Amino acid sequence: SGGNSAGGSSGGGGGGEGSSTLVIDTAFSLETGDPGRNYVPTGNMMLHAVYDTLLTFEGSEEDEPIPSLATMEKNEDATSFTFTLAEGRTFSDGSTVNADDVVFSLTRVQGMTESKANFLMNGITVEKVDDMTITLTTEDPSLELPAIVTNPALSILNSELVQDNGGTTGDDDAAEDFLGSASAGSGPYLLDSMDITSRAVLVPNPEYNGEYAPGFERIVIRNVTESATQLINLQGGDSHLAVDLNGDQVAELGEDFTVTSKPSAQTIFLLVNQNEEVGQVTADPKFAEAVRYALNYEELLQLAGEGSVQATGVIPPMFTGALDSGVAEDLERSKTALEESGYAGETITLQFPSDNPVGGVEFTPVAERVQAQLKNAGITVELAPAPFASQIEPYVGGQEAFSMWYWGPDFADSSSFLPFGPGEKVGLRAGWEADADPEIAELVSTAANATSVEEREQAMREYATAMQEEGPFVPLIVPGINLASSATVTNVQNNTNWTLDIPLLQPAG
Amino acid sequence: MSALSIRDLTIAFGRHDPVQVVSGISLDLSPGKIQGLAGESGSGKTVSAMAVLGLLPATAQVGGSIRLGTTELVGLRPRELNRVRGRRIAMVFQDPSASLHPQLTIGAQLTDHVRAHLRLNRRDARQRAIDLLTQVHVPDPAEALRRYPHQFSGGQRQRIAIAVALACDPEVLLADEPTTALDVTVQAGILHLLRELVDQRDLAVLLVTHDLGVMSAVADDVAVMRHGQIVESGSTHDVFTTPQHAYTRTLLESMPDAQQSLVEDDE
Amino acid sequence: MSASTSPRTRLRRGRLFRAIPTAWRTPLAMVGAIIALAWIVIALIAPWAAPHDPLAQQLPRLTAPGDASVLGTDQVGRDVFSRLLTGARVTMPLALLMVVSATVLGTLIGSIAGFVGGWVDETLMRLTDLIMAFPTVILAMIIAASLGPSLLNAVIAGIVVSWPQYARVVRSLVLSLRTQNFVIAGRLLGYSPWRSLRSDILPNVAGPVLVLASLDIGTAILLLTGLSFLGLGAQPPAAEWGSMISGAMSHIDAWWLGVFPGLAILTVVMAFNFIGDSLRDALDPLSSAEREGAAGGTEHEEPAAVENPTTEEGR
Amino acid sequence: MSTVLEATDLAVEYRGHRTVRAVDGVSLTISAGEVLALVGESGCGKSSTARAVIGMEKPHSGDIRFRGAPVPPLGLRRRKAELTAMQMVFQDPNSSLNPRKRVGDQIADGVTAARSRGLSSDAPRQWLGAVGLDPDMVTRYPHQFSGGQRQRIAIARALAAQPDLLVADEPISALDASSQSEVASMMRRLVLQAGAGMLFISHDLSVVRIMADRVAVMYRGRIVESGPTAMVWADPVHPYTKALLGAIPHPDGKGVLPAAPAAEAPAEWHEELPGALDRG
Amino acid sequence: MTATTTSQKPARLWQRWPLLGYILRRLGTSVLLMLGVTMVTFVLTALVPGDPVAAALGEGAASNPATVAAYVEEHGLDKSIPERYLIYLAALLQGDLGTSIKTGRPVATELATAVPATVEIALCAIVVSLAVGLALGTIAAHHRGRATDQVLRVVSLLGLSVPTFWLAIMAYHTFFLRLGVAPGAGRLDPTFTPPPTVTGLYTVDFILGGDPVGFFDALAHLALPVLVLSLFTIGLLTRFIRAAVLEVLDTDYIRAARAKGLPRRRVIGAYVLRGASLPILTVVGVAFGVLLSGTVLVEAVFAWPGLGTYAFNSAINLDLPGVMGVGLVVGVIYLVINFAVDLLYGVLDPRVRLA
Ligand SMILES: Nc1ncnc2c1ncn2[C@@H]1O[C@H](COP(=O)(O)OP(=O)(O)OP(=O)(O)O)[C@@H](O)[C@H]1O
Ligand SMILES: Nc1ncnc2c1ncn2[C@@H]1O[C@H](COP(=O)(O)OP(=O)(O)OP(=O)(O)O)[C@@H](O)[C@H]1O
Ligand SMILES: [Mg+2]
Ligand SMILES: [Mg+2]
Repeated sequence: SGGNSAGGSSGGGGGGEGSSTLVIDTAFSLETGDPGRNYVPTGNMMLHAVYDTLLTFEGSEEDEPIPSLATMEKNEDATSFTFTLAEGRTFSDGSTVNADDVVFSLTRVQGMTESKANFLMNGITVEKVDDMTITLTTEDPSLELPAIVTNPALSILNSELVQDNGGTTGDDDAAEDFLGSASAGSGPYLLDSMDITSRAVLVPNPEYNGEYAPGFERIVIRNVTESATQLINLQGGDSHLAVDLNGDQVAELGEDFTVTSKPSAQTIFLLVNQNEEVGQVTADPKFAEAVRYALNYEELLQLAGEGSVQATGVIPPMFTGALDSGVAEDLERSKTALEESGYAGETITLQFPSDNPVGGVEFTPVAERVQAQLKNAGITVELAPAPFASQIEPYVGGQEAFSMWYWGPDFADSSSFLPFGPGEKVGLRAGWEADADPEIAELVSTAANATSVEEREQAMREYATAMQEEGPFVPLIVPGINLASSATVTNVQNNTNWTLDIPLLQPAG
Repeated sequence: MSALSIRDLTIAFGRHDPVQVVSGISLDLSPGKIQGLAGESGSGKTVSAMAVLGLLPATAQVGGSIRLGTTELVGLRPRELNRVRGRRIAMVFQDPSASLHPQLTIGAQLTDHVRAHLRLNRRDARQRAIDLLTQVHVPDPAEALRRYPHQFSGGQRQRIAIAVALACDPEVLLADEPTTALDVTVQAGILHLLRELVDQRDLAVLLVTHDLGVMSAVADDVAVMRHGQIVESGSTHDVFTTPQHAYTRTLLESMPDAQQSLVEDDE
Repeated sequence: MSASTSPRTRLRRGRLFRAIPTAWRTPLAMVGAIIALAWIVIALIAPWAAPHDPLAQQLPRLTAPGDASVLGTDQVGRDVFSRLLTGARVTMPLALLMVVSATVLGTLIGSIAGFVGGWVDETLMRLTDLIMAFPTVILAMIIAASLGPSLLNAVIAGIVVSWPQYARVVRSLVLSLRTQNFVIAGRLLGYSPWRSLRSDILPNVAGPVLVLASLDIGTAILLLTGLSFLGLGAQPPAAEWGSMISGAMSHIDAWWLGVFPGLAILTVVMAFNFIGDSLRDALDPLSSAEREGAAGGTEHEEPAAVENPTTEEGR
Repeated sequence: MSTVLEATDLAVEYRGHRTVRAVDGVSLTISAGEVLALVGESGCGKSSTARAVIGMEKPHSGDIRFRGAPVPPLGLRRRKAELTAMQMVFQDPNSSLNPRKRVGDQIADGVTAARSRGLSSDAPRQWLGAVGLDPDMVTRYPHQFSGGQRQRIAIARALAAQPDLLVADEPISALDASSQSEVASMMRRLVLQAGAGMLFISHDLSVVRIMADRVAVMYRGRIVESGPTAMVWADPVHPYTKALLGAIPHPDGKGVLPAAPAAEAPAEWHEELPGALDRG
Repeated sequence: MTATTTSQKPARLWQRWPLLGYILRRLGTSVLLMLGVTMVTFVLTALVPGDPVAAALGEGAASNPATVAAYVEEHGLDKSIPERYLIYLAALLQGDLGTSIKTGRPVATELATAVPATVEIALCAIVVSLAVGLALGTIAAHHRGRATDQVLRVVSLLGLSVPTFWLAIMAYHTFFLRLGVAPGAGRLDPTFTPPPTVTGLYTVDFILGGDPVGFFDALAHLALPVLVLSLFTIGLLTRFIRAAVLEVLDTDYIRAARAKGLPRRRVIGAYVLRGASLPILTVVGVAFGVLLSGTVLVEAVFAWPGLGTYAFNSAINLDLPGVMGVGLVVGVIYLVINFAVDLLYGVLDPRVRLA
């Protein structure tokens, strides 16, 4: 077959006969087919179609987790959560989903210390109550637990099947290879084949008895690293859905294509180190203020394109506690702050990862624009991009004076943004110790330990406001997720957890 | 009756301002005779011989007439020329190691044109090759067919090159300094062979050489070239004993053979 | 490309400077020289000729070529034309630097290996083997990644991967020159090894090496722009052609972003290739004899070289 | 007459994937004012002998003495001044001059070598004149000369060093037939004028006859016959010498084919005839 | 030829079987070379500033001490560099290339898919380049100095001047999207299933599996990347083959062959090309290296999961075992090519025959 026909029905070869094939292009971050070990976006996207979790989100509705395999009840102080499994849900081999499977799946993740997803289960105890009931308990109040269990890493596996193939709950689990070529889940699709460098193929799960009936006979998720190639493939009909197009690219697509845009949960921000040894002049809080008011956020946003919004604070707009509006350019204020900071015209180096676009937003042009804008405000900046891999260590180690990074939630909950606080994970990366701003530190702990939703929202908002005033971070952009699709596929919905909700996809007409 | 008749041959190189290197030479080769061609370096001996077979590069312009029997060779189309080359006129080059393809067996080089020209089958062509090698006195001919040029001595290679030239029973053989690269002892053998073949096969031979000794030994007639022209020609005996042209005389006098030993002079 | 002319052939007439005028006369070299010259002039006058600051983001983003800006603007609103001109100042000098350094280094090592011989030769040649076992871009990429991405590091990587070819050629030239009679004659007259190298060997190596180097400038530009394209060379916001193309990848519909830098690279490389190839041609006895029309006899060593056609006797 | 060169039992081997013994026990002496010619078929080891004598090749065994002192092979180091009294003229005129150096400067190198031994030597211009070239040509480059002229320049350079021994490896074989004997006799004249000795290698026996005092005939790495040229010519003893001399065609117009030896080298050529050595 | 031959030493084993000796020596130097390659790659990669753990785990997991500890332990990252090198070598001796720091999968497994993908392109490209280069080079040589030669010269020099990385995207845009004559990206149409792995080369495996439709699809997907990559090597080979053929055309044996009256085709086929075969062979070896280089720059555009992409990703992700794997594979390819070239020398030229 040649030309531009990758259309639904081009049969031949070993393809599904006369049935519809959906081709999704994305830049792979795929590492494994084992949910317990997965903590990368492509893996989430793929596994969400193959496995079910206890709770889930539907499409882009991410306010409140909804039941999937189970319904949930929580206690007053949000430390104990009881899950009741739905009746009659089956795995792909026809066996029933029961409490043992849940316990096995979750404790397995706890056992795999080398798994990137391991930390999700930190401090959570899993207990079987009866065949259909399980409780999860935590020591501290944990309002975010329902969001955590939606993570594909905590998918429920067919425990017998996995155990037969080397699965254990200790640190000697050996089921990864098995799970890389077979499915042990209850989702609408089965993993037909997977090659982490080129493609993964999904086919319908014949035993599926849930809500989202598979819409395609075959789904090919292809690794296409160049967004330019994704665009050409989509335009030329070689693929039906492109995941990583940037704002400019989707803007040019035209009528034949549908673009689903939505701000992601990621935030691109500038980090201004508060540690005098690392940052020298940047350590003065006034410097961060000078930067914050020197930037023209609208102009920056142009670079991010469709679906992106200005970051109104460290918490992205779709989460509880997010601020309504962000900072606006104020050169006067910036000048004053800059003078107070003691900045004397020295060249500041801006570090950023150059090979890691977030939501289609490339860092290089944004950094170039930041550089240009800061220059207007009298701050001389030199750009120092490096591959993500070489850049991340100094960042995590708090060794970067001035840098541009991004932060995404580990699970869809505002508490995922508390680490920006002083003495917290991200705060420390900016050399911001807990005692640097005890006031904000206090707000962080209030927000974290809140047991009611209202209390929490209040604390979060105060936290976000304070951060915007005094924090060493300058949130810039919340990039969009742009899903561009051709007319052959409908119901394309994006989700911060798994980028694209594959189970919802349906053929047109 | 001459086998090959060259009339007013001119050769020039270059398109824009041509350099004339041969200006109007005439020669006749007769069956059973060896025509010698001597002359100073660069006088045009080699290019004249090459012109006969149309082997000059495209930049060369050839004028005059070269007739093989009734066929005019100057301006002949390549396809027809190929029917003459190797079949009716053959050529032996100066350097025995250079005129055989180093990567092909002797057998292949001896038979490919035999098969092309005479349409012999493989067996017959092979038999013919063995006969030829026997004729030029290459030891163990059947075995030799399977060997490569580098496995032979220089003298043997030159014999093989002659065998290649004779393979299709040509009427005319052009030999451009066929022995210059060889030792005198080997040279003597090749000269004997040449003479023998001319007598046996009634070949017409053009022997180009600057070694007047060689010339004197085998040539029936001699022509002396200088600056692209033939300055003197005649029977070998006449030219060597009573040279007419001043150049021929200088040539002969400068031969060490004609000079007194210097050793005694000093004493 | 290193292997393209055998040292033997080139040695036959190691006179580069006689070859240059010959080479110049061919149309190909003229075209090459004109284009290269044009780019060099552009590089020199770029700061004045560029209508805009190549780094200033003062224009609307992604406007197509038109009145506002001749070749359009890029994703952050910089003038592509100005960046293109400025780009000439970046790549060409560095490619030159790379080639010159690689040539000097390679010549040095190659001549030491060839002249000293023995284990020194053995060691140096195994070193070149080692480097040549990697495809150039892959090794350069690994080196550039280890040193950290910067244009200068890309140049260093380029030098590391390209000196061996010079060392190889120079070594084989030196080896064959070392046994040449005129070198031995010098030694017999009491030349010290250093003097022999300096006055008998190196001058005769220069021609072929310069030809190789001139052919290598194009390759060097391709390597440097290639590394920049991969993000391992020039760093933003520098106006460099390779990184301009890299930036253009995410804006394929804004064709002017990629096409112009691409053509710039193409023409510059082509110009240097034209010049280098003509030079090589002029140094090659086969083809130059052909062009000169006269002489060029087949068995004659140097017909074209004899400018003074007096007979040897000089009578 | 003093002995300038004495080589005894010289052997030269080339290692390769088969070891070739190119020279197999050759002994030679050359006195001042004497021309010794070395003749023999191609590949018999003439050049190897010459190269070993001058020190270009490290002999496998044997002893080489120049004016009584051993000749160390030419290594990486600079050659001792005394040894610059040995000079060589090579066969190929194209490669014996540095193409990138004016011929005057190249001859001047010879003059320098002579001076370094405390001898005087004429200026390059005069040397050019001595070999029959226009002295004004000193500023030219080698490519501006024909092959024969280049060979003369190479000879001038070697002679400018005021050598005691000149080794000439086929110095005339690349020249036009008509100028060979002229150059050969010029060499003889200039060498003898300087009171030096010469080892003259050639496969052209007729040239050897007119210019060598003594001749040594080599066959397959060994000297099979040696003695005064006239004597060897008039009365060859060794079968190989006989065959060699018999195979020379003479330009007498008589149409006599020289005797051809059998295709395979006869066994008798390998014979050792002690009586054929050092005749006279 | 005529000098006496002596052999003073008793014949050793490899003297009696020269081929064996040759192969042994060859193997010896190869092992040394590979050792050098691993050392260079190791040192280069280990010198990179940056921490592969953080890079591999991502910032989330990198803050989880248990995961980091497990990771460091598993990959032996707590040891000194020389120690790690020795451990690597020891594992290598058992055929273990280590596990990728980035993906945690065995490097050997990852290379097993990447290498054939690239080899398939490179082989096709070399065949195409050689075929075209032979044709153009021979034609140019035969028309030396004339218009045809000049045109071919410009064309081949142009081929040597195009930045491949730019050409790739332009070609894909033009031939796939605008003209619709080329198939989409990747090795295969998405509706097809890859053939059962035998050689890893899709075209070959499809044939082995008896699936002509798949074969043609795989072939069609190869076409554009191969063409883009070949452009440079076509230029290289054309220029080079022209020179080699010219040199051969000027020999007596070609003149002799023409004097024999053989048809022109036969002279070129049997005599000229055979005479030029050794230098051509050498440059084909060089061209293969050039092609491997080129893949780094174009594979991403064609979504081709090959060695170039793998090398690039390993290098920028500080994935030491990955980079080492690439170094080894590339070194082995180099050795194999060189060995093949040398063996072919022997086949093509009786003078260098070993036995
Ligand atoms: N292809 C060519 N292009 C230009 N000139 C040529 C070519 N071939 C030969 N010549 C010239 O033609 C002249 C005659 O050359 P030719 O080879 O015939 O001389 P020759 O008599 O055979 O000399 P020699 O005795 O040295 O072999 C020479 O001046 C030579 O330079
Ligand atoms: N460098 C070398 N390596 C191996 N063998 C060599 C080398 N030089 C010469 N030979 C061999 O040594 C033998 C003698 O060579 P040499 O050059 O001394 O002969 P020659 O008498 O000078 O011959 P010619 O008259 O052809 O110059 C020959 O068989 C030759 O092949
Ligand atoms: Mg001639
Ligand atoms: Mg010799």
